[in-house]
Amino acid sequence: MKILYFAWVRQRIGLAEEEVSPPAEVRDVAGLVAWLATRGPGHATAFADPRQVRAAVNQDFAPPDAPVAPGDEVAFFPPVTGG
Amino acid sequence: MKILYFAWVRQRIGLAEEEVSPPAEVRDVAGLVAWLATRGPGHATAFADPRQVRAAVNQDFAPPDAPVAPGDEVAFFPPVTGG
Amino acid sequence: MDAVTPLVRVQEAGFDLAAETARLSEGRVDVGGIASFVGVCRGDDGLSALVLEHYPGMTERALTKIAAEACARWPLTGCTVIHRVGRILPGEGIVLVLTASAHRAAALESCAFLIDWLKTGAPFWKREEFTGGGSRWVEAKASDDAASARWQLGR
Amino acid sequence: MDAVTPLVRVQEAGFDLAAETARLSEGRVDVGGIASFVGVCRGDDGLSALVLEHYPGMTERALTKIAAEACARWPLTGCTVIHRVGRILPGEGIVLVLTASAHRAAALESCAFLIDWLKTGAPFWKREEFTGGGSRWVEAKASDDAASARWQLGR
Repeated sequence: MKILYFAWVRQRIGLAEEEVSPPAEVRDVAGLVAWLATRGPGHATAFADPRQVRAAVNQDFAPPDAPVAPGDEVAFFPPVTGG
Repeated sequence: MKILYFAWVRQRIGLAEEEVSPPAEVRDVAGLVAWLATRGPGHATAFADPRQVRAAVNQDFAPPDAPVAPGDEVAFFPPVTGG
Repeated sequence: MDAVTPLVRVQEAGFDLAAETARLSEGRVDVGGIASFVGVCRGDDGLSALVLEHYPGMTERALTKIAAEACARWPLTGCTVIHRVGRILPGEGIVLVLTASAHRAAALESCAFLIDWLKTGAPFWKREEFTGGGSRWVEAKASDDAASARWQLGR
Repeated sequence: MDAVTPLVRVQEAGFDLAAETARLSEGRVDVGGIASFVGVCRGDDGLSALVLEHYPGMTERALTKIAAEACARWPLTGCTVIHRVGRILPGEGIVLVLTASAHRAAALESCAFLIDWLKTGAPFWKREEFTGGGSRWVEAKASDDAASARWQLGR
């Protein structure tokens, strides 16, 4: 599973992307967040308040209960501020 | 009193402007229209249907009962079509 | 915020959208958005040119008044209205409205307000000329004319 | 009316408003109005630059989708969305939305629709850099964030 980070989520984690293989019990975005938060202090900081983080699965915005599976591209980022 | 004509009102009358001295009983725009319509066949044609004509007195849009007086600039024209 | 002096022009020449837009943002750091509308001369139905007539004096006054009203209603940092007169060919611009503000909604709303008003409240008249010869005065749309029907001189 | 293919670009370079506007009207006679909005980088409060980040792939997809939706909702003859990324200085344009139609209302409404959506639905993130040094990520406005709150990952 390919994970992408943007903006301050990227800065706190210290990575723009990483390949991960979460355990089988990680089935949705919320589960993935909980698992990623355990990977290190940067990850823990980035996901400390999940209300501040948004996700996309395969380049579509995704709610916490959106399913994730091996091979997916999952991105985490703050609320958007373009335009 | 200076009278200006625009667009098809000007074309029908055959004049862009004229100086007129209406009689004292012409006190408002409607009265001026009725009097102008008697000045010739072009005038009569232009004012044949007053609902199609708009007026301005001293460069402000004016309704039929707007007063007119010697020295005023009065203009007649079709509904505007700019923009 | 300093009072804004709108730029209003009635002219035969074409206008330069890029130059007019730059004028509203150059040398200042308080502009967050610039909305514009360019009315373009269509060429469908065999139209070969539009000829625009105006009421010199009244037209400039009316444009200046409505531009000042836009500046009073919205927090604009700049406002430009340029309306052409004379002969205009298909594809050419007829009218340009530009509004600048710190905030996008003010710029967008005031731009729409100004162009809507120009259709119903500014003394301009359009005549259409056709490729086959002949011409006719454009009639006010029922929707636009409703706004000016209170001024009609007979019932 | 032929189907319209919107022009969507995400780029570091600046954009040319006049050239993009000309592209929507040149060689055709069915365009009656072109509305545009340029979002400009403000420089107040000591801001020295904006740095814009995006999600390559998703951003272009999202912009293309919303531009196509605008073309479906309104009878547009053309639609252009250009959003810059990277470092942008005060006074420079950030985003350009252009919509062309035979009718002014369609152009004005679709332009406002697109720029409103860009604020809430497009994956871009702004970081502010200040003249005194230091920088901070721009936070979503409460009003804009409300539109995306349904996506938040915790309660």
